[in-house]
Amino acid sequence: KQKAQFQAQIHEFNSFCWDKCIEKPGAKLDSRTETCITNCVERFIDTSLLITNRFAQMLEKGGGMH
Amino acid sequence: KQKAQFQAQIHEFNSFCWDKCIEKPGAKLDSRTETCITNCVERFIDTSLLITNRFAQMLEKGGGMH
Amino acid sequence: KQKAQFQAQIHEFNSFCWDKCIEKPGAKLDSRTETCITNCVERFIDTSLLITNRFAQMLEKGGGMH
Amino acid sequence: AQELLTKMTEKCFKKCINKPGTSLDSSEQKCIAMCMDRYMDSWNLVSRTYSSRIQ
Amino acid sequence: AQELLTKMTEKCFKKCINKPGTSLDSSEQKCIAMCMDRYMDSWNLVSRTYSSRIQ
Amino acid sequence: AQELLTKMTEKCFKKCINKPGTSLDSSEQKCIAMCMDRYMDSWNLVSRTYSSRIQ
Repeated sequence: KQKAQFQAQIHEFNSFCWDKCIEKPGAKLDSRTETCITNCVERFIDTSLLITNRFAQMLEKGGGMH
Repeated sequence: KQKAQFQAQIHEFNSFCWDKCIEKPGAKLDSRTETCITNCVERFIDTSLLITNRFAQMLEKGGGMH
Repeated sequence: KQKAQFQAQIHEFNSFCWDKCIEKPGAKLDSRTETCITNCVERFIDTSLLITNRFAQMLEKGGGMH
Repeated sequence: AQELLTKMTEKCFKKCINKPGTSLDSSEQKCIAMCMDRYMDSWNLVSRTYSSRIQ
Repeated sequence: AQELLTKMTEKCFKKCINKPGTSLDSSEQKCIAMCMDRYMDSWNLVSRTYSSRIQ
Repeated sequence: AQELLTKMTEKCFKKCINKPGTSLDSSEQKCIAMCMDRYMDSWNLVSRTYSSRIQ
């Protein structure tokens, strides 16, 4: 089950970062595109952590959703 | 179960109307953006009702999908 | 179950090819739009077959995903 | 038919309602009705095309 | 809240991160925090609008 | 692998088939094959990046 969740995450990241980084598929992934994909995945995870932590803090303070 | 359905609807409306109404998130939701979101949700519901009623009429008349 | 799968496919094709072929909905589907939709569905199926077959060949050769 | 109604609502809202106002005006209503008819035409055409392909 | 967190991550990444770099810089972090607040404001407004409509 | 095949079909159709014609011509076929290879390269890269992050 954990493996399925891991794979689902990769599909989601790959779909998202493909749209962000690939203009026209070429004969190989050039280094600029590779860097874009790696950074895209890393920053996506950072964004997700930032949002999740901030949301948890809001809940503790009793704010947020009404 | 009804509450889950209600929440799922709100997620769908919010995602859709966010894309329609928010250009760049600012320091607060200004009144123009608020009006846009409110109208977007209201008109989305109107559109859904119009389509559902018209579809029901078509089915009664025996037309529509073949 | 097979019928549900068939219907799900049609929804997916129709959604995809609608975005590809319909600029502004008119008083009827003109012949150019009809051709576009038919070709879109046919080429989508071709693309899917091409990719599926090529993927199967790769798996046989033991390549592909690492 | 739930999936069809959901998709038509989304697609036709996008095609017909540029700036959502305080009500659906008559030109928006006409556009939605027309869009709905074309969406079902397209659905029928896709269905025929796919059926003849998989036979 | 999982659905909300997933959607916010996607929407706010799209709004705030134009070219993903080697880290989230401070302006990106500020943008994400603001975007998150506005997304929840919008969620609350949508919720109120929908509730009053279906009553 | 179903999810991967579905996504590749959609993404590579979008990248390679601008106006769908009466058959897949050879340049479209080449583009699809290349797109498919790049999509899998990208998948492998994403998988490595994510794995090293969560360890």
